[in-house]
Amino acid sequence: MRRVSSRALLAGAALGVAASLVHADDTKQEIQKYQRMTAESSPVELWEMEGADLWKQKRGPNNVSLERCDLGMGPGVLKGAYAHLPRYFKDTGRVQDLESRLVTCMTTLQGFSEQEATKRVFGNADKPSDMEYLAAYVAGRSRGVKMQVSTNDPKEKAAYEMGKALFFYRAGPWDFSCASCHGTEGKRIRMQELPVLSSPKGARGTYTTWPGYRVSVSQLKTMQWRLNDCFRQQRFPEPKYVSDATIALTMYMAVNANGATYRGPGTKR
Amino acid sequence: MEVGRRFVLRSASATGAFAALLAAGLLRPAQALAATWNKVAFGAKNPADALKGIGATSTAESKEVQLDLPQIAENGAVVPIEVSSKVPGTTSIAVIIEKNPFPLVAQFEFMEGALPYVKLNAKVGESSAVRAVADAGGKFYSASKEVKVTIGGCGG
Amino acid sequence: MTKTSIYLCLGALAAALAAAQSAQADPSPMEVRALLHKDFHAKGQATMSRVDQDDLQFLCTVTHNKPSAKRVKEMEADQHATIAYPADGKYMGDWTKGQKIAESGAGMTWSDKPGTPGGGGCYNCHQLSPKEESYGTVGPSLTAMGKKRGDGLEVQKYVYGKIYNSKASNLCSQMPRFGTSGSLTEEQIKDLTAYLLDPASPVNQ
Amino acid sequence: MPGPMKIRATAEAGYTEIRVLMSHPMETGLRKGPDGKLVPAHFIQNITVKVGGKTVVEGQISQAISRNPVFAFRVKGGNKGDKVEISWVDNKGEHNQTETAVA
Repeated sequence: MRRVSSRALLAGAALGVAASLVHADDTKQEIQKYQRMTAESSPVELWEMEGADLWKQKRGPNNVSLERCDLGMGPGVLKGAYAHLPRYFKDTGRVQDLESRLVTCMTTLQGFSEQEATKRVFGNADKPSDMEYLAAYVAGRSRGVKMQVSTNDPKEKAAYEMGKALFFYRAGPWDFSCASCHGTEGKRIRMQELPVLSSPKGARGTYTTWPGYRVSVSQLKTMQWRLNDCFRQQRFPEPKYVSDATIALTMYMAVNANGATYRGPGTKR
Repeated sequence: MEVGRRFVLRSASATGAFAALLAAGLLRPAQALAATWNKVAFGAKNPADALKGIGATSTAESKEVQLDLPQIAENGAVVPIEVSSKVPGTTSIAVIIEKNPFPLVAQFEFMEGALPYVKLNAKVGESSAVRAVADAGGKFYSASKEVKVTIGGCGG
Repeated sequence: MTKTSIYLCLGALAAALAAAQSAQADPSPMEVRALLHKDFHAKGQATMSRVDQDDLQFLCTVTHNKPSAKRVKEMEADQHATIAYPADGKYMGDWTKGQKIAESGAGMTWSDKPGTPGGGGCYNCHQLSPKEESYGTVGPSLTAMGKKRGDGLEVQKYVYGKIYNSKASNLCSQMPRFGTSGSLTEEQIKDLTAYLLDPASPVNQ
Repeated sequence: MPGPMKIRATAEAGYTEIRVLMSHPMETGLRKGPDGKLVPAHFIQNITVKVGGKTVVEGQISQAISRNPVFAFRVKGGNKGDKVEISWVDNKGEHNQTETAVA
């Protein structure tokens, strides 16, 4: 009797589990549908358009455009440049990501001071920043290009290793590292299944869609912003814009995404 | 693929450009345009009044009105909604989000070979039924689906 | 929270050296910390001391969250000692307040106003009330916790302690030490305990 | 101030798919700004789509359309090179228009 009832209980429990699994699957499917539909009807291309204008505009004390900016593939070459960043640049002696390199071009070509070039890098919905427009434009010129970020140069390799160490470094009042939210496969934070950026699968899916238009704020956000806001939520102090630490983390994620086709700028919740 | 440019109001000669547009037949006079915005329907605060506002005193549920949207929205600021009507003679489609403060979101009229189809992004304040209403010769057909707006992200 | 100390250096140096030897290219946590000090700046309540690891954070980082059993035992005892149980012996507060704390993910960031009560962000990682569909799965589901475990004093004390310092029973847990780090007040932790255990709480419906 | 606008018109089997992107704040009038005051309503009210000079879609929309609106429409037939024009007017009388050719 006792055995029967416990078996019945078990069966009931198993049914319950099955039902909730089906439900979880539906939820996942509907969220994927949401993501697909918002991406299909995204206004993100408007940022690329504005960026194209800005790229060609004569600006700064030198009154020149950015059209001769060398993003690593030679002066003015945009096609595929983003898919090869970050990379080591001889002229600056640094490993640089897209935003860092754009600052370099604004200072060396256009004659802005570094302070001027980085005065307003994160915009808002009413007034996006020049950097956001430019990042969207340049990144978009790598659409369809395979991610191929090199670690051949010792400085590139060192940036990658530092990025990896930073990714797993736990600190702050909540003991968080990047991996606290982006380190376990198949886990959700609230409704979001956050990508595991230390694995090729997670990094490929995510890195190739940044920068991205966030529907929640109607703004295009850059990778530097993404890292900044992650550190905020990690309860850390603030990373300096285009600092070695942020570029190292970007390097780590970009290398993990190698081999995947770049499909951004993307659309995010 | 052509690229549109911001214009008119950014330039000093806004009035001139506006006149040129009118002359080109691209825009009708502002007053006429304002008159074509259905204040009563868009100002309605409940779905029934919104329907009344567009002349739909009675609607029939119909499978011929096809409504596609995600059942879960990660963010209510953008909920993609796709509607098409297979009801013969459909001349307009309206979208109503029942729990929004002003439920009527849009109404489109189709003519000259336009298919009764529209895709748009709407703000949805809270989990709600979304209703699509097709007008075919003064008869109204509708379909509805629920969308659940969830809380996302780790932030505050 | 105790900050990096001589104790840390003595206790974990061996582990750091071992880690450094196993993968030569790996920068040590000390190098990471130096870079963070160079490339970060204090903002709002987020001071630069936050990038310095305490002994637990250091150990969990260098061992990839898998410290030796011996170290776990020692350090869990240290963590347990940080738990300040309520002087009045009451562990349960108001579950309705607890619900708000569980739902809020605010607190302790550079954009949060210092001194304003933060949240526990519980739903980020746990399922609690079966009615809330937007829940995380990083931590175990806590739905019907009171129903399953009862709301006896021992269970109350356990739950209070777990929220206060999760590391006392799971050293490298991803869950913050809400009491030890000063993120939640005694009253807030009592409210959360009630939210989990009170028979009237939605968690147990 | 109207920002950029973009149309993509593609010939599909039997119809032309028209997709338009618009920059617009689509303020509801119900949202509080940083100063705590309500931000005045500012939203597109009318949209007109023309193909080959003929009006094919007339739309009226509310403040509940998402910021930076995106719409898709379909028109029977259509040939490569046909002119597609889209214009909008908002509640403040601001307006914008752009055109493209079916690709």
